[in-house]
Amino acid sequence: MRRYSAFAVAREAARYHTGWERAWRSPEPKKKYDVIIVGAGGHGLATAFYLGKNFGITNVAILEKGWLGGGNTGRNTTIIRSNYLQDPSAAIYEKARSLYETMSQDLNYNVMFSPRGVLMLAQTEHEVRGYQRTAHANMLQGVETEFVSPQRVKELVPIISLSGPRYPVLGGLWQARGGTGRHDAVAWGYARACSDMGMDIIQQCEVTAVRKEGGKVVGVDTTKGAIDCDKLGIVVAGHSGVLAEMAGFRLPIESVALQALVSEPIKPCMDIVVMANTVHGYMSQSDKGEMVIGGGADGYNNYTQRGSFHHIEETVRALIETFPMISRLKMLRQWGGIVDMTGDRSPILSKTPVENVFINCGWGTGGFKAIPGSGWGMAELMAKGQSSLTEEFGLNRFREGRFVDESVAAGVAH
Amino acid sequence: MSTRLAQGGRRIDRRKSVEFRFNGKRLKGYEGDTLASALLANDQMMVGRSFKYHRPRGIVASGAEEPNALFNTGEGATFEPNQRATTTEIFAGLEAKSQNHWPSLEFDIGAVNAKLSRFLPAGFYYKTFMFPRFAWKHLYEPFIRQSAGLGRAPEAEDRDGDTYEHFYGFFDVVVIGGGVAGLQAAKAAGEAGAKVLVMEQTAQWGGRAAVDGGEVDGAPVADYIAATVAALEAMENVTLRRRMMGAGVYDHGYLLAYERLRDHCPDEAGPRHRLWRIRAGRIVTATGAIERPLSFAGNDIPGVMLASAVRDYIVDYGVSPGDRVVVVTNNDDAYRTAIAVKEAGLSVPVIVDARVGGGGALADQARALGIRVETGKGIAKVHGTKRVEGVAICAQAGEGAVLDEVGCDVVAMSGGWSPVVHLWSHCGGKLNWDEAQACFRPDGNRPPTDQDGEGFVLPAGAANGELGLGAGLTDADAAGKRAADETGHKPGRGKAPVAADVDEAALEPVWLMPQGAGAKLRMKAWLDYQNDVKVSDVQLAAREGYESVEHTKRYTTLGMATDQGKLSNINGLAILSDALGQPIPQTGTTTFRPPYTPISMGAIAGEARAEIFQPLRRTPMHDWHEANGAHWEPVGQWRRPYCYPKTGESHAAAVAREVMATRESLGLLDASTLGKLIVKGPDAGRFLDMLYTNMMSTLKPGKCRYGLMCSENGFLIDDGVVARLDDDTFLCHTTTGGAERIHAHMEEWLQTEWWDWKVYVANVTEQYAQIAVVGPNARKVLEKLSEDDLSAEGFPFMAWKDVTLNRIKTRVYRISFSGELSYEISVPASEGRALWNMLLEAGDEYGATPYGTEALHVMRAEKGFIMIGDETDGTVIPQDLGLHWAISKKKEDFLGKRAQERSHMTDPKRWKLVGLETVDGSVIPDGAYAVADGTNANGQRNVQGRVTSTYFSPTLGRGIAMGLVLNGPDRMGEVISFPGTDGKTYDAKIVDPVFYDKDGEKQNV
Amino acid sequence: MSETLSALKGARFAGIAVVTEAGLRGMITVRGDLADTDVKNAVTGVAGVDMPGQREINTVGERGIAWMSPDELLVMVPHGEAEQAVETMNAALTGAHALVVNVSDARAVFDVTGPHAREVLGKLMPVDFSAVGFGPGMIRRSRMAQVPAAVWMTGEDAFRVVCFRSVAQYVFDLLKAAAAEGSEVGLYA
Amino acid sequence: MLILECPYCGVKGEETEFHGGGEAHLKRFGPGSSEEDFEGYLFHRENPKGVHLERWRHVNGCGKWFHVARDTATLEVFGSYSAQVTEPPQEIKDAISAKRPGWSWREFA
Repeated sequence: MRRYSAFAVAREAARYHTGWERAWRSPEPKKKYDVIIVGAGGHGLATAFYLGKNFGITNVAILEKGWLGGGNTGRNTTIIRSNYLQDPSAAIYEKARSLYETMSQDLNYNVMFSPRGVLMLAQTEHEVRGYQRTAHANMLQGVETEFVSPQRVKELVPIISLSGPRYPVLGGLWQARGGTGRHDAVAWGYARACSDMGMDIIQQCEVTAVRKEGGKVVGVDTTKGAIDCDKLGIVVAGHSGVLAEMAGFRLPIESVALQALVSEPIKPCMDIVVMANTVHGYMSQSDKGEMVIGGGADGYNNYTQRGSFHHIEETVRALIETFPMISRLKMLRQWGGIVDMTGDRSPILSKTPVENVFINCGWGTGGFKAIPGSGWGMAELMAKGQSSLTEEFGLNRFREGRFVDESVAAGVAH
Repeated sequence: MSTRLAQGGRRIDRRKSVEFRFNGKRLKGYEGDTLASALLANDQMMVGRSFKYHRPRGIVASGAEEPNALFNTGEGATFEPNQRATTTEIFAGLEAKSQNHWPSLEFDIGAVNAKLSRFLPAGFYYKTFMFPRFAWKHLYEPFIRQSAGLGRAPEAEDRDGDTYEHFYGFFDVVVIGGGVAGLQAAKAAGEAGAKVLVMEQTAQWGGRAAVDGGEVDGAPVADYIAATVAALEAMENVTLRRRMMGAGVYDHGYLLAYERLRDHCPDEAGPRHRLWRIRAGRIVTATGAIERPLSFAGNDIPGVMLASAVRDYIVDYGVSPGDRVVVVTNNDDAYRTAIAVKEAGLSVPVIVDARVGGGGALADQARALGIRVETGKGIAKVHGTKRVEGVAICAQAGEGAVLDEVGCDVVAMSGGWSPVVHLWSHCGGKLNWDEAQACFRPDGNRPPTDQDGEGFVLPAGAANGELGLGAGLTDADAAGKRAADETGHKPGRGKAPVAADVDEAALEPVWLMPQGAGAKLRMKAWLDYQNDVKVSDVQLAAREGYESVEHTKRYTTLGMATDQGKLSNINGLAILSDALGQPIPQTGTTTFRPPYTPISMGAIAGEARAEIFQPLRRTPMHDWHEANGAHWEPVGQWRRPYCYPKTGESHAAAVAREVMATRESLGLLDASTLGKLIVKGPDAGRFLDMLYTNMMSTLKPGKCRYGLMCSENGFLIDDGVVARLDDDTFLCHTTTGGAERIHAHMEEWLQTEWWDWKVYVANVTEQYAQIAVVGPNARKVLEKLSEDDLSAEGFPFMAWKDVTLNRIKTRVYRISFSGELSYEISVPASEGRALWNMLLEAGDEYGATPYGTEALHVMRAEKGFIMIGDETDGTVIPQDLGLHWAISKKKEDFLGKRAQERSHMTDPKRWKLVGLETVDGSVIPDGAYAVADGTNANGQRNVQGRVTSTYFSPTLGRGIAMGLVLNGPDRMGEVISFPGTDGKTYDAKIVDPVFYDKDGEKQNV
Repeated sequence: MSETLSALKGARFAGIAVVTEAGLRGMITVRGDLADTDVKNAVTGVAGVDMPGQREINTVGERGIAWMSPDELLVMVPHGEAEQAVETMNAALTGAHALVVNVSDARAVFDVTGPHAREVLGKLMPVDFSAVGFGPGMIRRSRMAQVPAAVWMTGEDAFRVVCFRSVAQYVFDLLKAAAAEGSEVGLYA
Repeated sequence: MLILECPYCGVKGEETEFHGGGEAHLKRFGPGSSEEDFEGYLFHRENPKGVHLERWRHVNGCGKWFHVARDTATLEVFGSYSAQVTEPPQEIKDAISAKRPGWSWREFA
């Protein structure tokens, strides 16, 4: 693989950039692989990458029914944070956050991780106590956060209105090392690195059946023919239920549409990510200058990648209340993605009733920020059969009533 | 130069001149001008800088597709960035400033990017800026952000000075677009009797037809427009709206329409924008078509414009974009521009027609006017930097060898027309590729479908690919009739108006000019003007494997600018397909997402701002609290007094005073927000036994019992006191904010699981004001006001009774959440304020002290009473809180019982509730965790408990807390450590959670 | 009888429509089998109007009955008579499985009048207020902006809105905003 | 933005009048039930891409719960029906079959 660098760009400029090679190969599927990952989104590609990097497993195919990174990886609001309350969540999200810090170098692909800081506003006494609890938990989890004063909030984000007529800002939970990243680049960077390790990324290849022998997976049927494998990883946010059904087990999951929107680009006015959970809205400013805004999730099962507009209304009015200056900005574009909601709103990274079939799903609204940590843990789980990062996220927890419930701290987790 | 012509301009009123300012300069325009036409009339062709290279940008278009002419307008309360000049009507006092340049439009530092452009191809930032690691955040990113961003950000303290509103509209047929097609479709549907709304995004009806001319039913098209508008206005069942845009089409016939009421007259009273949420039986999209640019070197230099725009400015606004206009085209329509220019008395040095065969009738007409026409030719290069100076002509078939140089100040280009299919596509309408016209058009067989599975969007006219006047009218008439028919109306037999279409020679797709343009030229051939995406960028993306159209879009940012690719998408798509060696339809389009053009955040929020941002719930005593200095605490949508600080008194001091006053004499609490649910019926007892963990059916009429409610998942969700009113009627108190939730919870089980049980539930929370009279002197006060027997014997603890207090009929519950002698008195809300006043007066001799939520919390904590939301957080079961006494062993079943039998719920290692007493009397910080030895497999410090409530107790003069601790109840007296985020460590002794009056003597007196 | 207060003490606003808090009204929720003659007799007895059909309301002066759901009615009487009416109906329904409860003070009532009244309501409720879509004798329970509300007509261009008492100020402020000068929609008037 | 018809009050209202209640016809398992049954009842969901039977409440209206048969991929609504049934009535099944021949959902078809 030719390395990317300013020098390489300059060299190519001399010949009008006609010499660049493909970022990833586009091969035909082989008959058999050691591991097949279904889903070439961030989580699937990261899983493959760490299988190769940490465990030397490179005879891997990543099957994608559409185009890589075309699912939620390319539809989210790119927030990266790890200020979670429960130990298992804090562990995997913090692992992810720390991997994001070096990802551009690790992948030789600039994913523009921008540790600009994430602030969660506390706007009721109850929320203040909740975030103080999270701050104490984070301190013991090795996650750097602090509960800051309203004055500090105003310094961090001058466009905020501290005294809305409704919910005055009483403080906030601040994670200075959280931030944002370029979502597409994460998928592209992993894809390029996987391809370079000799893995096959096969796009436009939909899985139509999971083949089993004696309760054990032996391969999959796809629109590009049958492919054998020893181990199968299902990493298809939004369609996990469909794949699980093929494999022959059920999931504690419902798929709903989650929406987001961006404003027209304006000059920099907000350097950090702000989440206001009492009023249900969050916002950051992209490097292009757009205000990136997260909306709510629909209350009904939906596979259309279109949501109901009233969620956009609720989010926008909440943010105008919090940042009155955005009232005269304009909404440029809105879109939706399909997210898997589990029984406790936490993800599932787990073995399944089918031997050698592993599943990674249920990230709900929190998927993007977890990508590297999720891939790291999933790879370990698939290679070694267990991982401390994924242990608490097993399917069995629902039967035992051993939940990982984050709604405890913040109303919503994005 | 561009200037105002002596005559012409069907949209402007030359008698009414309007003064406005651009970059501080005072300029004049006419009523009816757009900001764009007025600027051109003042020779202001260059209007901004591009996003990435900061290249000079001029006005390209005349409508919503304009990518360049974006301005900051207004100041302070009216400031707004990125206002599109082509859709902004000028008004007296309009203040416009150009964007994205520093220090000035003419001289821009950022323009160095242009010099470096060769080193900044698509996606260069993915390949660079990686070293050193922290430079991205501190060096590169800030630079990139600053140079991007277009419009200025409003000031932090700017408040929008305008109001906005929504409106819910209901129509059988909504026609989007007020051009001839839209008008005809509306007429056809209206005549059939359908309830019709027809909207036009600009201020004028008729669209482009009047500019292009032609005859309808033998009369000039302008007459047809006037007549049709008049006919529609005469129809009772038809509503016409101008300055209203179809913004988005959503599922089940939901249409978002954006009406701009005051943008053109900001000084008039009324809302600035109105966002219509419309339910339409059928939506007719008569949204017209947008002309495509041609891709040749230098096609981004100010003065290079769409041929149709040049025509619009001349005909609609009497404005000449330039004196010498070179026309370059691959179709006949652009000849209309040449003719219009000529007829306006301006010169057309040459028409460059890429087609070897040249054009049809219009071409002959042009030649007849003496215009030189070059066929099979293209433009090799445009000369000039801030303004077009001339063009180099070459053979379209070649690689760009210059055959001729022609001086000019405007290049009018036309690459053909693309139907506006956005609204058709928003909700899933599919497209077909039309080889002949080289454009995507709606596939009538694959429409977006509604709740009945029926197609609900009907494209009409140019938006349906019927570009000719006659064909368009016929198509629109059919669409209108069909829409009426499908919404249950009988279309009339009236024929569609007839208009002869000039026979035009076929268009020949030209995606690159010249066809064999080399890398050097391709790097100067723009696709996306605002985001600086060039032909070479798309080709690079394809080369690097970003083959999906979505990959290419995201990698190059093609079509991601504020125009959302209205001009660039198809051209980019064609270049990509060519690079991949596959037909265009196989490449496909990117997804069309709402809104069609950007809409204001204010309009989306509508009326919901400031005081009516959200409902604020008030108790009958709210005004008294307000008047008496209450410091408010939002609890759900309620506002409750947190405390009542006296002047100069801190909140902490106020809380301490309220606690002591209550403990020592008399306190009053507004408890009206507590939920009150009436549960009645023969099966009421059985029902409550299922809802509460403890037994309610055995409660005696006249008595009260504290109860716990769990979710089916086992977790504690609410608690409160239940009073049995009579044999089959109970009154269930819930937590504040619990009322609606628990009421819904009850109805859900009654309606969906136990529907054969005879139980009715009613939420009477707001029917009653409830006041807690608390403290050793509580009884004395009530006895002053009542004849009834309130003695300890006559009215024992945990009983209720109807009591008349000074002629007010009340119901009194003798319950206590503070540990003191306490009565909760409920009266109809309309008498709440009267009772409150009466109690204050009667209690005056005992120093009656109103107390707030914090004093309430402190007192309940002193008594070890749990609080839903503090001791519980959705993961706690009653067993964790030592509430076994409230969990019936006798009952076979209750909600949550089965869940509580699961292995993790019965795990002895679950943390249990205890009291915590700091060794030094200090207060443990909220949310602190008790540490245990070592770390877990993920390197996190092990913990063995956490604080759930922690306060300074004025009664005990020390910090007290409750918490959940591993094996807590078995470790009484043991000291555990709570490290605080403040760096201190708080050592606390595990004690009984009841800190005060353990035997309950005070509440039982 | 002590001083009784409605939530907003008769607040009034005049814009493109006139908004008035109508003061205290006697309102009684009756739940039961609406087909049961005892129930019918009980409610029509105190209200002095016929049983309404689905989504209908019958009124005479301050008295009336509104259909709220298949097993719920809202009986309206003068505020001072509500308690008595409850007792009368309870007496008439002894033995029957029914719930009669006074909710007079749990409600706030507004009158919205004038030629633009339909438009004012059309800005706040997802309901078709065109003359064809909404007429006298109908009651519609829906949402007004962010709170539940019920509405019916009390005459030409005259609407009555009922909401919970605690949000009376919110609803009044909503109606004020929707009736602001210069905000005519020009659709229904 | 869905339009649903409440079978109890007959209102055809927009989504914001209603509240979604998730998968329909779940059989409640209480004390004494097996781990599998209880887990399935509380957590396992069909979540199909296609025909879905679900619960809704007319919360900003008559307050009644009811059932809806809907396609989660196209959002087409086949009909709404009483909440007091343990399986969709025949006319609803027929309505679905007419549009989605060969459909099945849990034990129903």
